[in-house]
Amino acid sequence: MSLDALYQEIILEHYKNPRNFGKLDESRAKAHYENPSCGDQIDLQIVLNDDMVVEDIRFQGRGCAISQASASLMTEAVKGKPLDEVQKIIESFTSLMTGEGEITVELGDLEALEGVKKFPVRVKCAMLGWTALKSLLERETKS
Amino acid sequence: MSLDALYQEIILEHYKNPRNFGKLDESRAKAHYENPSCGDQIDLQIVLNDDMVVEDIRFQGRGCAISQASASLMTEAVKGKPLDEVQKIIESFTSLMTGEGEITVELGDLEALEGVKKFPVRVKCAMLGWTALKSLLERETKS
Amino acid sequence: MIDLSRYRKDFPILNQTVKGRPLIYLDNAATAQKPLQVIGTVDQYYREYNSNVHRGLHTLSERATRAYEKAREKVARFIHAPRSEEVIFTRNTTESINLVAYTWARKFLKAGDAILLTEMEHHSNLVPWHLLREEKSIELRFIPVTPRGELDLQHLKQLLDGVRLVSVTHMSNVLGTINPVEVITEEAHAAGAKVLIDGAQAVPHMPVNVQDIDCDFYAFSGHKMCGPTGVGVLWARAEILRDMPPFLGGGEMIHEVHLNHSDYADIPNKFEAGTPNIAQAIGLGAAVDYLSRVGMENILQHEQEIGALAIEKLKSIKGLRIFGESEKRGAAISFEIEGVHPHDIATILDEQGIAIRAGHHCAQPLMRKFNVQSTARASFYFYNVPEEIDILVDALKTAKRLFGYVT
Amino acid sequence: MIDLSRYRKDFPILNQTVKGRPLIYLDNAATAQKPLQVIGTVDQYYREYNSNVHRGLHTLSERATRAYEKAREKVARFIHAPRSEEVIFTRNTTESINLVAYTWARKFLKAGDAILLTEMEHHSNLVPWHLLREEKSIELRFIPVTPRGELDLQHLKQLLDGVRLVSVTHMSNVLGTINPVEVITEEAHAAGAKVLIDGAQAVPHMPVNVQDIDCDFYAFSGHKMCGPTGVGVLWARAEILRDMPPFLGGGEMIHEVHLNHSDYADIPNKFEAGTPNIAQAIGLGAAVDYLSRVGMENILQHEQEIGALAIEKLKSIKGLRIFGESEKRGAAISFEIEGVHPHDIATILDEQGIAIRAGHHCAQPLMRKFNVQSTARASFYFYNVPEEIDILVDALKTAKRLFGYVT
Ligand SMILES: Cc1ncc(COP(=O)(O)O)c(C=O)c1O
Ligand SMILES: Cc1ncc(COP(=O)(O)O)c(C=O)c1O
Repeated sequence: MSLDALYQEIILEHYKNPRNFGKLDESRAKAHYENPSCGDQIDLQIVLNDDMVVEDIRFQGRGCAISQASASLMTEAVKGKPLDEVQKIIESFTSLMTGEGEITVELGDLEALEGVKKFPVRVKCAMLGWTALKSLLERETKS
Repeated sequence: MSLDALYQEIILEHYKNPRNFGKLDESRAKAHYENPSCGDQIDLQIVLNDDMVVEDIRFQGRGCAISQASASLMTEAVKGKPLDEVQKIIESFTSLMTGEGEITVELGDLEALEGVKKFPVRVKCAMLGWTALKSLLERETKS
Repeated sequence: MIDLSRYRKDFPILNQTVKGRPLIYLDNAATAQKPLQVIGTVDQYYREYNSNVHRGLHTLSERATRAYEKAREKVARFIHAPRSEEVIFTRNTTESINLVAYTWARKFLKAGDAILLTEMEHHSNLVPWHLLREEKSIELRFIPVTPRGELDLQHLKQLLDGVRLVSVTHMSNVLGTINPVEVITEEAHAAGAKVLIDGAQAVPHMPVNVQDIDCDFYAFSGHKMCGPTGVGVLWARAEILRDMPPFLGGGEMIHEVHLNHSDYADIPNKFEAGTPNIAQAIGLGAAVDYLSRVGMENILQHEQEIGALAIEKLKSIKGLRIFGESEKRGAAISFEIEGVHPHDIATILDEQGIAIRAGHHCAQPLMRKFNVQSTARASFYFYNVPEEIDILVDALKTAKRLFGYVT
Repeated sequence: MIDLSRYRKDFPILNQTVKGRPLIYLDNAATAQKPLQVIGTVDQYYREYNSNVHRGLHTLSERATRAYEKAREKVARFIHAPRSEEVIFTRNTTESINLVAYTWARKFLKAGDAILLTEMEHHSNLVPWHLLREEKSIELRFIPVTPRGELDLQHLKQLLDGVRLVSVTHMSNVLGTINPVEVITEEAHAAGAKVLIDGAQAVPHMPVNVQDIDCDFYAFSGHKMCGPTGVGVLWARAEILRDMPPFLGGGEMIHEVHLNHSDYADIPNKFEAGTPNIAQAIGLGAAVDYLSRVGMENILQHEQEIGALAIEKLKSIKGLRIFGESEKRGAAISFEIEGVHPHDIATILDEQGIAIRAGHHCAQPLMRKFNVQSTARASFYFYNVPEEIDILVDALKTAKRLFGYVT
């Protein structure tokens, strides 16, 4: 059974104890994303400083272990990183999930999510927070 | 092939030379019937005298050999007959077409239509004029 | 427990493995499986007498027309409709309800009128009325659901004031609750309202008699009762159907068409525009024959027994909570397990060959009422057997263990 | 003549006798027969992976969802739609056109606006607009049909004045005429009107490219193109679909439902309420694969050749008159024989194993134009062979003889 590969210790741990969970103050950029087919939700907030480094990031959400752990792991992976590196992490993680494109950076703990690839209907869960992050960064860097 | 049984000489002859074809004056009782699934049409007019005898009957119509010949044969069969006998003819002809009920009178030339029974989709054609006659008589005898 | 397991052999789909385990199909409230008798009927139609219906004068068309109209008669008898022309073939329950909303309701409801629904309705019996309300300022009211998952009928009389239509599900697809539709109908009629019953979950699972219920409209789906996908039914009283304007315009539903106006045909054709779902309706006729042979009383008894057993065994799992504890209920069982999200449950069960559903089950308002985002749902049909419950319970324990909980 | 007779073996229905004679099926404009590849695809769906789509997290549901969405992609490619989410599955052409009438037209047309149709439309492209006109005082105009059975486009520019929608058949089901839809679309767009093409007779019989036509809506039926009954398609530009209000309300077509309002899902789901015709859509995907393998160019060529041959041979029968002599035409051939009513022709042909249609072909206004009540129609498909024409001609001569005419 590949279930052990899917629900690795570290995923369950992040699901039960999500990192960077909560809200920043209302003035901060915010994205709300939802998977309409299952109702999983993510609210994401981010602070980019003048050097384009992710100074702070927080999420709130409801949903399955995969979507919530992935969001939690994501916040850890990008916090303190400069924008260009964050972009590489997003791309690399997307590649990990879809099997397309290249993995150009060390993904560290995020690799625990590799097992999701074998469950195509759950890939959307794993990507939920990342989709929110992408759109948030697009908005922030445009303005 | 049962086609010869369907299209007997006498049917084709009535189709080409319908009897009692045309209109009575507008004041006479009139029924318009149509088979919506094929467009066959019959306009029927009738004169019942005080003794309840069919003094005159006329039809006009467009449609297939079966519907038009059946109407023509019908007018011949009922013209000059008293109402109660007409009713028996209607019932007997209906029995001939459906195979249900009894045939209580001599149908004469109408028996040429017996072959229609084997063509269920065409029974409606043969009945068109008769349906018009029935509703016309109902209306006339009520008033 | 009544044993209907002999019917399993009629369902080829059940005889397969999923992820190396024998398939256990517990998603019957979403759609039911099809017996060979239905599959074969559809197959035979295409191999032997596929043809357009009604207007054809040739042998194939005559045979197809006869089979199609015969299916209508079978369906009418199955729900004890007085006349077969009162049975309208649609795509599914959803289209049946929308048909009423687009025709009857748009013609007869006026601003200020109210429609009474319930808090346990499927989206298919909510959204059509939302759409209607975007056009007409009608009011929507809701019969509340109690914590036990039953309709709270205490204030029904007051709720009915000013109501023109009551539209209510016969059996909840989430809670399993079988609603007292006869009582509701009687009260509604006394208040001058018409009654529509959403029978999507009832017709497959219990004997239904529209004359006993005395409702005005009854809607259901073929695919949930062993029939093909792509066919549903709207039943309504003939006099109501005749008063309704047509829904879709096109071939077959007309009497006469001119360039600038049309006369409409009589029922049922008036509501079946264009080439119908011929093979599907004929297949539904075969499904009705099949279910009648199994016996709807037997099916109901089996499901109540297997449902009760499942609930009992599920309750033995610590941290498992069941939604809906109605006395009168079918075998659709929604639950959650503390600490394991329903989607994760579904994935973990699927790895063990068990198909259940997880989500809001198209009943988001009811989810909100119970303050959950989604639930897991196991729903049984007559071909399910008690052994499958044990495997389900074991698999749920595995899920808990995987998530680090003791079981 | 291009020989496609090798494909006959794929159609089990063709291998039968009717009234003791080999079946000759010439009622293809009403509905086409299904190859084993389509029958088998539907059968396999029910035997192996029948399940509700979209919301399921289990293996069967995932497989059904993938197959259903794959079918959408196949259909999109088949008509050269730029995006597969622009393909909406409906029941048939009729529902597709009604969908546009109920949503787009009800939202965007206002009193005084005009819709331009033609005198050769099928009832499915007339009655929806009659229904609309009972609600809104819009004007219906008609492009006239010439005695040869072609559209008279001489005054198109004037006709287009004030027109918001042009809705026209790609190929006439009565006359066989293939209309210059590209030209009409260009003119219509220049006049600011949107264009809907009724492709019920075109998609089965010729390559269709919605981008080349440049139309806004395109409607067709699965059952006329070797697909199952109970599935049709509406294609429309994504931006138009997104602007349209939803049609039917229910499961799958929503994003979020509250008791008193709903948010709608994105296309295509917004227009596919409730459990879709899953098996039928997947079957249509198989039909598209099959037709692509035969080759739509080959089909068109074959039909033009067999159509021309049929017309030539039919004309050899004295007293036979053909309706529609367009240069560009398919192989639907309407005719009458002096002194023998079309229904009698159909019955006599059926006795000889030949299936044709007789009636108004759901085109009563066109019938009136040609001053007939009904016509006989022989309509060919790629599996028909030239020998069948000879048998048809002989059978028609038999009909004449039976009615006492020399042949
Ligand atoms: C030109 C045309 N339009 C529309 C239709 C209606 O198709 P359907 O009955 O599949 O809705 C037909 C089929 O007869 C047709 O030939
Ligand atoms: C209670 C209820 N109503 C309506 C529906 C909708 O049925 P369909 O999707 O077949 O239209 C369902 C099916 O999920 C249901 O359970």
